[in-house]
Formats: sequence, structure tokens, C-alpha cells
Amino acid sequence: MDIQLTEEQELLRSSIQRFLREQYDFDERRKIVATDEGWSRRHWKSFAELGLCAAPFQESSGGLGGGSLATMIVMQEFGRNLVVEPYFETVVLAGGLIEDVGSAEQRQAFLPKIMEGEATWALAWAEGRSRYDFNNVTTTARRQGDKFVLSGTKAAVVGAPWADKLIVSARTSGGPRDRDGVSLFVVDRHAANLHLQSFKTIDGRRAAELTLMNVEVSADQMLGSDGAGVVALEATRDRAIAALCAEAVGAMSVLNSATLEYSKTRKQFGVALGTFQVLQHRMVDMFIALEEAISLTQHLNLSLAAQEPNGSKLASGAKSKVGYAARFVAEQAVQLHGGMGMSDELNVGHYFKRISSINVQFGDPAYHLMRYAQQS
Amino acid sequence: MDIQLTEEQELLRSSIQRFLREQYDFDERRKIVATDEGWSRRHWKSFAELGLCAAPFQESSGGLGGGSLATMIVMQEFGRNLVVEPYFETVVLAGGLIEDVGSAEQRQAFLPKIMEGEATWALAWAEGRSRYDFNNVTTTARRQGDKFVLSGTKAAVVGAPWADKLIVSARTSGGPRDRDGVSLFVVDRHAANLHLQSFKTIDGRRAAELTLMNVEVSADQMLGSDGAGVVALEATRDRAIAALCAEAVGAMSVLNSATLEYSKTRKQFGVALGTFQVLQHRMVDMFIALEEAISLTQHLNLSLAAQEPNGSKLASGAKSKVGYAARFVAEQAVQLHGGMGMSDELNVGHYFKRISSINVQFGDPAYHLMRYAQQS
Amino acid sequence: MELNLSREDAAFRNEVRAFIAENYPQEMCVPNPETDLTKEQSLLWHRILYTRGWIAPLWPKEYGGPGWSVTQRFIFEQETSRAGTLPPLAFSVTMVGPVIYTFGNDAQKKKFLPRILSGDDWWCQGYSELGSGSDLASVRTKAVRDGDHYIVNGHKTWTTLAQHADWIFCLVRTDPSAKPQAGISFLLIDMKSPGVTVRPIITIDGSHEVNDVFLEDVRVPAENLIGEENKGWTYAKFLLGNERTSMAGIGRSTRYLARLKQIVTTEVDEDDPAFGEFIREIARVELDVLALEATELRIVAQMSRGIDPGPAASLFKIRGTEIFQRITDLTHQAIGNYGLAIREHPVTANRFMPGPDYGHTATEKYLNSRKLSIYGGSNEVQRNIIAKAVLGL
Amino acid sequence: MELNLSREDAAFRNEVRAFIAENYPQEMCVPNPETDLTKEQSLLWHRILYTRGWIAPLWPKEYGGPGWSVTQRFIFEQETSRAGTLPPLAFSVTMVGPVIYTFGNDAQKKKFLPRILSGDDWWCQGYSELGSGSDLASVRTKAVRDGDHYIVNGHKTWTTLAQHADWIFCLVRTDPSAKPQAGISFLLIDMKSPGVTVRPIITIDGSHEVNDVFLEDVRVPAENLIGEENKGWTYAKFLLGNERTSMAGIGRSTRYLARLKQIVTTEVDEDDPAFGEFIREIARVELDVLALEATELRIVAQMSRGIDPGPAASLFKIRGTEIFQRITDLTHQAIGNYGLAIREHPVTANRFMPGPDYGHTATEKYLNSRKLSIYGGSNEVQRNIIAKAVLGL
Repeated sequence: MDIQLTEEQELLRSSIQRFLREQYDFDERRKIVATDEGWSRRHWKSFAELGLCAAPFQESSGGLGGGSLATMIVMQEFGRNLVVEPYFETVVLAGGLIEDVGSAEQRQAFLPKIMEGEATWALAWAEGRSRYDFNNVTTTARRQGDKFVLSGTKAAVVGAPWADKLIVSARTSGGPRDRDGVSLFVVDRHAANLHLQSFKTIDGRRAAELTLMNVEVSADQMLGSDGAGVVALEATRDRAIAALCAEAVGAMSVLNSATLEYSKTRKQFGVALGTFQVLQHRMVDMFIALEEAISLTQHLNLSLAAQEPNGSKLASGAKSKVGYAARFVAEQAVQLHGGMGMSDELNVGHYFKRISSINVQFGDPAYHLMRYAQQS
Repeated sequence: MDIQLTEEQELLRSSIQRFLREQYDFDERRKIVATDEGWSRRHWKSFAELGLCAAPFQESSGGLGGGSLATMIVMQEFGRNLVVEPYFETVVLAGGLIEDVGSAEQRQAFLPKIMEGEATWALAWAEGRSRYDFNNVTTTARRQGDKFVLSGTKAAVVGAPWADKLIVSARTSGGPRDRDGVSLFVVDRHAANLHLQSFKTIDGRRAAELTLMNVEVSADQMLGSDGAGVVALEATRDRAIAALCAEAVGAMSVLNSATLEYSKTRKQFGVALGTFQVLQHRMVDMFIALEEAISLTQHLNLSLAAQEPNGSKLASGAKSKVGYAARFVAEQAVQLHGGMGMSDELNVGHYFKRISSINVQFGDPAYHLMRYAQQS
Repeated sequence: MELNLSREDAAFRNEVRAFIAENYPQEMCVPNPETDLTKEQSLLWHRILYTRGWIAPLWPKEYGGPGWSVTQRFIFEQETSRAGTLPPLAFSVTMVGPVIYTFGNDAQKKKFLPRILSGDDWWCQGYSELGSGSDLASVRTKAVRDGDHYIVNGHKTWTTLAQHADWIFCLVRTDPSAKPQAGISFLLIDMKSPGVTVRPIITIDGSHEVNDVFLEDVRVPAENLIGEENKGWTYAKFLLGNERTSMAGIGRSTRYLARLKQIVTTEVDEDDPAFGEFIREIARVELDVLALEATELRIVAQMSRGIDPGPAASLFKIRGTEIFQRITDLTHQAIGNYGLAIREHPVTANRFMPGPDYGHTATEKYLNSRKLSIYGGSNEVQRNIIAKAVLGL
Repeated sequence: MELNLSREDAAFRNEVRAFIAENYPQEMCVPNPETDLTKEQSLLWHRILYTRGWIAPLWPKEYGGPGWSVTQRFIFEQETSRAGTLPPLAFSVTMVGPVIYTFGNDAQKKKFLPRILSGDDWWCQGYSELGSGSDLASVRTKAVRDGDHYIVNGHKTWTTLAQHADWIFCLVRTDPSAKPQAGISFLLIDMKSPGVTVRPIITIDGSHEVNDVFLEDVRVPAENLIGEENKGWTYAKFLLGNERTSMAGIGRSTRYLARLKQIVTTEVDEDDPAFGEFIREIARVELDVLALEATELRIVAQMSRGIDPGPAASLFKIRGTEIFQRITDLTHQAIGNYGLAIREHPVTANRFMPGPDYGHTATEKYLNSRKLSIYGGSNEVQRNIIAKAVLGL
């Protein structure tokens, strides 16, 4: 009932842990974030060599067959170390989509490069007014012979500035908020008439707003069925949430340990902070929040792995509950660190910001609470 | 800006305080609640002699002209002493309605008896499925010559079992949820074909469910204009809320003092409860909740007295915020009293129950929060 | 949430379900079984379980337990509580029983255990005293040795269902000079002994569940001492651990949550301003239940792999009671104006109670459940325990 | 909420409103005035108020205050903050100024007060130290008397806008052997003194508001000592009271709340699952603001009747910061996906920032406002103060 890891999974986890411990401490991460690209191609290559990029994919796709539990293991450790490389965008989002709805040719063309760490991807589904609604697409894709011509603007595409490939949702039919008629396209980041305006994200990553002005895409670059993009994105979201919850759990566990440690050493009014009962109970609530988040995250990942029918509802539930729990833990970790918690130099604020970012990605806790409530 | 009481108001307050201190301690109240009627006609008479029953009415109606501020003063003290006599039902609800929309004849017929403490009233607006919506009326009043014939069931009418008169809302036109078409009627509690099923309320009072099977009411017993009952009830609700908030503030202030006192004397683990920081901060939050409740209650009463245009919105706001604050204070007062807080013998639980009851009357905090939000 | 069960375990679950469906006494299906049943009615299901051999899932087989695995016990707990069956006497089966078979002598085991299982003896708990509350070590009831007896004097309070009890297990001070925890003994007292008086305490919901128990010069045979004199604190703590573990109350919360949903559907129109609030709050508490259940499953899985759950019991106690309080609060809100009414006790069908049947116990449940964060070691004390035992603070 | 004002007060309010509308510098209307202005830009409004004689509402007339009533001061505070004007330098006008005119000698008053009013001197606060936080009495910076100078060594931190400061007022330890509070003095130090180094601290929102200030063998003339040696704690507490009173921040919260409403109206469709949540939470925080404002009015009314507000400042600090944090939190949520973006500092117009203008500072405000419950005496410490001073615990 609890996740007792298989030998393989234990191996995966300990190899990530060892690598990150040796090569990805907070100083190293800070240096990576400060580079132009904001992520390290060298580390990316190492992740691939460790098998992380191939871990979740099916063996029939050339992957290691680890599925959502492998993703959970990777993301939790990445959460613990605030890894900024575009694993989530490339492997979980794009890779998952390609494996899920891509044609045999597309899988063959794209997945090996992802698994080998030779290509990074980004997923462009959001628009300025879309909020968290996949239906709300005004970007259009007009058929012209064996091509589609894409026009529109996509917002807040994390990982886009340095991605090799983009997956873009665009409307091939239907009205601006119809569920049907949205299709997905693989677009080269260097495609003609595609303009990127880059910006930094709260958690030290790079994102971009895309403007497509008649970008031509070969028809065989449509991913999945014509008009069925929303369904594919919804399944992607469930996997994305499972991964983000695991990452949040990793980040929360570091915040809890750091806060506890700090409270035992830091003195105020002549005694350790941790002797104040109010702070003790706060940390107990942080502990409980983490325990519950771990439980729900495992439960969601197991349910997705078992293809339980209520997986999508459960995903929203977990995104909400884990999101609220993570926000509580992050806010209290800063509060209990006092002034130090506000400083950019300490790692605590960076975990806070990654959690704030996770809570925005694919819908915030309030959105998913009501989505959970509305799903029968 | 703050309410600096006039000399008259100070006199009113101190006379109530003296009376209640001398004649209405918790044991006396317990005895009153245990009687058949559940309230004391003797005390009721004393209240009238003190001028409380006449206090809020206009001088032109024969009252003392104290308005909503007088009501506030009375209700706050009644809240402090958990007074169970039907002041709210008779003076605030019925008296207010009669003064507000009654004809000259009706005012003359009914108000003097109310002011002299010779009649008690109850207001029957709710029905089984109405929840907090005045529009939702299925009880009908059919015109027959110079009479109306009332049929239907009214729910949870506090004070009805021993009231002399009832004000009943019934539909004279329109569909079951129309805003227009609800009218108000004065009905004698002993009227033929009117059946009462009595029950006890959570706060030690008596209420009844009314069944009207062709109850005949003379047409001149219609209160206010034909079909305009909802508007009259809404104005009544604003006044009712102002009074209930004041009562809640009175109850909260006793709970806060009692809890503070208890925490200073009661020892656990060898020290006074009040030395535990978690409980200290809890009591600080109870203190803050009370201060804010006092502020909003005064603000509402001043606004109603000044007939500010946004009074009704403000009433909902206060009902919500004061209601949440009172619930928090009540629940924590019980919690901090530990097992004793659960005992029927201590007064704390009775304040808790009166607050629970206030939170139900005329709409709970969640209802009024959204009503507040929806009022422009 | 359903467990992924092995075929054997699934068969067991079906067996339990069927047994409950066929055997749970109709007589016990009253609005509020905790308060509305007589002593004899309360014992009906206990005796049925006893006959079936299922009365004491946690007991070792040699003392009458069924010999179940951790998972089977969990399944049984889950099925019985989801079905809303009245749990067997916790003070007998869950609390004093394990103390007797763990720390008692052979004579005590032989005398008491069978009658606990059969329901012939009804036990109550003499822990709390006026002014002790969650601080049990401050017990003041005295037991003075007098030949082969103890003379006991004191006043126990908040004693649940003492009005039905045949026996009471008491913490008593046998060494007034020792440090608080060191001078306490664990004594079994016959409620029929001269000098034992029970006085009802009515709680704010109007019910009579708890009592004062006065002990005046009660002569208790020394053979009723459990274990060693002055070592009672050890046994008392052992017992409290057992008490709290069961406090997640997932089954109960799941049932009350389903009822709440039904009430909201019936009572609150979609255009009611508060409709969205109910939907949201129900979703929130449902997720709280789900997360706590998933946590319980993790712990059960760890236990079945031999890992000590540690002070997880405190987490279950805190969150389980917070959740149930929230559900009863929302249920009280959901019935609207009828939330003003409360049943009179003792409950009879003759008294009029307004509104739909499903709302009749909402108010008293809301009031009664306020005790959950106080009794059994207040939630503040549970947080202290986690702070110390888990966080090392 | 509008005050019921006398005719005179109403005229005054109109005068203030008109003055702001006509005189507030366009240059200061930037997305986030607290971080986006240069020193000189920050001072523009200060100097305009100075010229008008309105720079120091709380100061006695003899030192340059306008001689307003409590109500007028309140009106001025309300109008300026609602209009979103950048408050004059709090460390100069609100904090050190009153200390100087209350506890300083004539020479100090003459030297410092006029330059505070004119804005010629920019003051910063040397209270916090690494490892002291809300526990100010644990100050370790040392000042050793050497003839007619003090030699100061130490490290102050979280010093707001020290990068602009001409002077710093410091708590320093002059008697290391005394009890913590007893050995502290209040010293004014010229930031241009040799041995003073300012090092920026970048906070989690990316901005540079606070600094480390290192003091190495800084020679400070003894004439810069305020009051008596070792009595600094008294002056420090006096100053903190002034700081906290202004922390209700009703005007600021009212402005940010209005902006939040506008953002939600624009960004969140009615069929968005979270729409109802925004409506509800906005209503809730609006009522919180209303209740706090009504409380402030009560206190102001009491003060104008000569009643000491006592530790009400702590209540305002707690609730004012909780409210503003909640508003910035909701605003960050309201901008949806754009909540991922954050401006880079120092801010220039050249850098691309996605989404509508009104969302550009939402993320950094959310992050930055986390400090409010920490700085100026953490909210936990404020609750301790109320527990002690109001509740007598």
C-alpha cells in the first residue's frame, strides 16, 4: 500500500541523490542560474547519462519503463535541490505528450533525442487571457496544402528561450473557447516568423512570450489528432501535476529540515527559537502538512500508474491540497527564519519562490480545489 | 467618531447593568430557562419599567427616541447576561416592523402594549425550504371579502410558543420565489386553525413550527403594503443584524474575560495555563477578534442611525465578520476551558450556544459574506 | 479510497461486509447511537462480534484475538466504521484489556479477560480528575495500603458511560512523596464497591455521556493492582497510545461527509449565496480525509513491514478530530434555520423536533464534537508530543 | 469608510486632497515607488511637503510641526496614503526626529531637526544585528568611550535604504557588564565617518532595499549621544511605539484592494472555477480592512478625548500586515500564468515584462510583503506584547 521502492527504483533515487550531492549544491545552482541560458547543458548531459531522461518512458519507446513512479522519484530529488534544468518541460510535458499521442514516426523522431539529452523542449499552451483553461485558444492554425500556418501569441512558456523544439496549441476549428478544435503542433524554435520575448521567472528560470506571425509548419508536425489537443493536454496536466507535487514535496522537506535546524541553533531572548511553543506548534503543522502532501502525492502517482479512472479528479485534488500545504510551509519557513528568510543569499527564499512558481503552473490551489469539487 | 455615549445613553446602560447584576445572574437565568415558558414575565415587566421596551422607539410613537444606538446598548448587555426574554423578537423585530411600515392605527394599537411590556410578539418569516431567503414563501394569503385566509407552514419561529401576537409572511400574489407578492399579517397566537408545535432551541429558548390551515385574518391586520413584505423584512433584517451583533459582542466579551481569568488560575503541568505561549497567542487573537467586532458593530449601528445608503450591505458584512469572530471566540473559549468548557454547568457552553444560535438567525456568516460581496 | 488488496484480503473484506450486512442489529440503528441506546442495546453488536470471534482484533490469539494480519485488522476497522456500526466498548477492549494481558498477572487475566470479551463486564476509565485534564500525572486520588486492601479516596471526572460500568480502571497515587509520575499505580475497582458514587455530568449538547465518580473510603483488594505499585504511569501511557491510534476516524468522517453532501444537495439551492462555499468547503474536507487516509495507509504499510509507527498516533488524533469537527460544523450550517433546534435528552419519539430527520442530530453533533479536541489529551498536548518526539524540540 | 467630519475638518480634507492632486510629482508615479526611485526622486515629494509646512504632522509646533489636531493628522494620513503618495522618510521624520526633540539636548535639536524637515539629511536605522532580529536588547555593537569620542565596532543589518543615508541612529552597547537592556546607548553616527561600510542585501523579490552596515573603529563625537549613556533602551522603545502605530496601513491596503478588484474583473472570467473564491476572499479582506479602519477610528476618537491608546499599535501592526500580505497574495494569484514572471532589478524600461502593466509588480510585492510580518518586531513578538501588556499574561 505504501510505496516500497523496487531495487531499480532505489538505485535510481540513490544515483540522483549522489549526483546532486556531489555536483549540484546551492552555490553551483546559483552559478548556473546566473549564466545566460540559466541552465547547465553539462549537467543536462549528466542527467541523461544517469538515465533520468529515459527513466519514465516505456521500454517499447526505448525508455527504461519507470513510468510515473520514476518521474516522481526524479522530481522529488530535483525539488530537494532546486534543479533548474528543463526536465519537467522536456521529459514530463513534451516527452509525455509525444509518447501519449505522437505517431510512430514522431515518437521515433523525437523521443531518442530527448532520452539522450540532446534536445530540450517547451510546451506553449497558455495565452494572455487563457488563464488555466486549455480551451481558451485564439492562436490559429490554417491548413494550406501540406502545411499549417500558425498565427497568434502564446504566453509564459517556461523553458522556451533555449528550447530546441516547441509544442504549440492552436485552433484548427471551432470558436475561441470551444473544447474541440484545438490541435498541437511541433514547431522549431528557430522557425521563420516566430518571435520570442524572453524574461526571467520567479524561480530563476527563463521563459518567453511567443509571437507567431504566419509560422509555417509541415502537416506531419501535428501531434495527435486534429482538434483533439485539449484531451491530450488534460492527460498531460495530470502527469504534470503528479510531477510537480513530487517536486513540491522535495522542496517542502528541505524547508522543514532547514527551519527545524535553524530553530534549534538560532537564539532569541536568550534561548533557542525552537523553545517557543508557538513556533514549535507551527513546525508541527509544517510537519503534518508535509506528511499529508507525501501521502497524497504517492497516492496520485500510484493511481496514475494504475490508470485508475478518477486520476484526473485526484490530480486536481492533490494539486490543491499539496499546493496549499507547500505555500503554508514556504511562508512559515521564511517567517521562522526572520530577516534571513527574506535574503536572496539564503536558500530558503529560493525554495519559497520555486513553490510559488509550482503553485502557478497548470493551475493554482484555488482553481484546482473547485475543479476537484466540480468533477463528479 | 467613536461612540461617546450621551448622558442618557450612559444612564440606560448603567441601569441595565445594575438590574442584571442584581437580578439576573447565571443561576437565576438557569431557573428561568427551566420553567415551562422558558422566560420570566416578572423580569419582562421590570425591563419595561426600566424603559428598555420603549427605548428605541421614536418619541412620536411614544418611545424614548433612542433608536438603533439604544438597541445596541440593551442588546450588548443582554448578550453579556444571556437574557432569554423575547426582547429581540418583540421590540427589535415586531416593534421595529410595526413602527416602520405599520399604519397609524396599527402603531397605536400595538406599540403601547409592547413598550409597556404587556405583549410579546414573534416574527414568522422562515419556511422549511426558505433557508435565509425572504422571497421563498409558499404560505398563501387569499383575499376573501374583508378577510385574508392564510394557509401554510412557517418554520423555526423563535418566541412563538408564548407570544401574544405573530407577524406572518404569506404570499398574496406571484410565484413561490418572487420578490414581489409577499405580504405581512398580524395573527393572534390563539387564532382558530393555527397550530403550534413547540420545541426547545439550542440557546435555551422556545420556538415553534406553525401550521396555518385556513386561518382567517381581518384585512386591516395586513402590515405594510400588499405585496411589499420582502422590502419590509429586509429593513428588519438590517436592524436585527445590528442588534444581534451587539448581543454577540456582549457574549464575546464575557467569554474572553472568563477564559483569561481561567487561564490565570487553572494550573496544568505545574504552571498556570496562561503561561503557555500557544494559549497566550490564542487569547490575543480572541482579543483582536473582539476589538474588531466591537468596531464593526458600532460602525453599523452608527450607519443605520444616520440612514447611510450602504447600510444593508454593511449589515451583511458585519453579520459575517462578527459571526466568524464570535464563533472563533466561542470555540476557543470552550477549548481553553478544557473538559469544563463542555459541561452544561459552566456558563461558557451557554454563551457558545447563544453565539451558535445568533449565527443561524437571519443568515449565517458564509451566507452574509457572499451577500456582502454581491451587493454593489 | 480503496486498498489494492491481495485476493485473500479481498475475500476477507467481502466476508466482513457480508457479516455486517446480515448481522448488525436493527435496534441499534437510531439517530445517534452514542447517546440514544440503553446499555443492553449498546451491547447487542458487541455480543454478536464476540460470538463470531471478532470482538478483539488487536488482541493476541492466546487471549482471544482472531490472529489477523495488520492489513486484516485495518480492513475490519475500515469496514465496520464505514458501515457505521457502533464500535465495541473501547474502554474494555481497546484500553484495559491490553493493559491486563500485557502487565497483569495470570489470575487477573483469567478473571477479567473473558468477561471483557463477552461483554459481561463494562469498563470505564478513571483517569481525569478535576483540575488535571490533559496533565494526567497530576492525579490526586489516593490509595493507601491497609493490609491486603487499598483504601481509595478521590474524585474522578469526565468518566465516559460510568453510569453503565461494572468496573473502573483508575490511576491512583500510592506514593505522595515521589515525583508526579513516579508515585502512581494502576488499580481495578469494582463499581459496586461501597463508597463508589456516580454523578451525571450533562454536556453542552444536553446528553449524558460523562460522569463524576466519587470514591470515598473504597476498599479495593490488593490483588486488583496491575503490575507493580508506583509503576502505573508506564501502563497508563501504554494505554493512551492505543487510544489515540484509533482517532483518525476515517470511516466515521467518510460516513458523515457523505451525509453532509446529501444534506447540502437537498437543503441548499444553487443560487443560495453560500452554495459555492459549501461546495468548496466540502471539497476541502474531503481532500483532508483523503490525505489522512492515505497517510494511515502509509503507516499501516510500514507497520506491516515491521516499522514502528512512532508518535503517528498524535498526528491522527489532531487531524482526525479537526476533520470531524469541521464536518459537524458544516452539517450544522447546512440545515439552516433548523440549526436552532436541539433534541431534548433523554430522547423520546414523543417530543417534536422540526425539520427533516437527517438534521435532527446535526446540532448536538456539532456541540458534542467540540470535546474531541479536548479529550484524550488535548490537541495542544498532541502538538507538544510531536514537537518533542518527532521534531526533537 | 468616510468620517463624519466637522465642517472645518471637511474643509481641511478638501485642501489636502487638492494639494496632493496639484503637487504630487509625476516623476514619482512609477510601478513600485519604494524600489524604483532614485534618492533624489524619492525626496521630491518630501521637499514639497516641507515647503508647505506639512512634512511632520506629529511634531510639536515649536519644532516645525503644523500644529494639527488628532483628527487632522488622521485625515492627512488617510488622504496621503489613499492617494498613494510616497510617505516622507519614516526613519527621519517618524522615528529619529521625535527621539531627538524628546530626549536630545538643544545643540542636537538645532543641528538635526531642521535638516530632517528639509530632507537634507537622510536617516537610517541601526537597530537590528545578525542574530538579534526581534530581540533588540541583545545588541552587540560596542561603543567604547575614548576621550570625547566613542569608538564603535559592530555590524548592523537589515538597514533599510542605508545606501542613501547621511546619518544612522544606532543602538550600541556601552556597558557590557549590565543586564541586556541596561547597557545600551542611543548614538547618532555620520555615515561618511571613516570605518562605515554599506553592503547591499538583495531580498527575495530581487530588490535592494536593505543593507549590512559595518562599523569598524568608527570615531563618533560624544556630543552625538542622545540623552544619557546606558539609557538608550528607553529611547529605543519610544521610537518603536511610533513606528508601529502607523502600521495599520489602511490607505495602502485600500488602494491595493481596489487594484486587486480591477485585476480580478479583467483577468478572471465568471466561469473560472476560482471566480467565486476571489469574490469571497476579496469580500473577506475588504471586511478586514473595514474592521481595522473602524478600530483605528475608535482609537483616534479616544486619543482626541485624551485616552492613551496603549498597546493598540501592536494590534494595528499585526492585522495591518496580515491584511496587506493577503492582498498581495491574492493579487499574485489573480494574474494567473503571469505570476511566473518577475521584474529584474535594477528596473529599466528596456527589459521585457510579459502581461498587462498592472501585473508587473504583483509578484515582487507578494514576495516583498513577506517581510512585513517579520520586520518592526515580528508578529509573534507583537502577540507577546499584547499578551503581556493587555491581557496581563
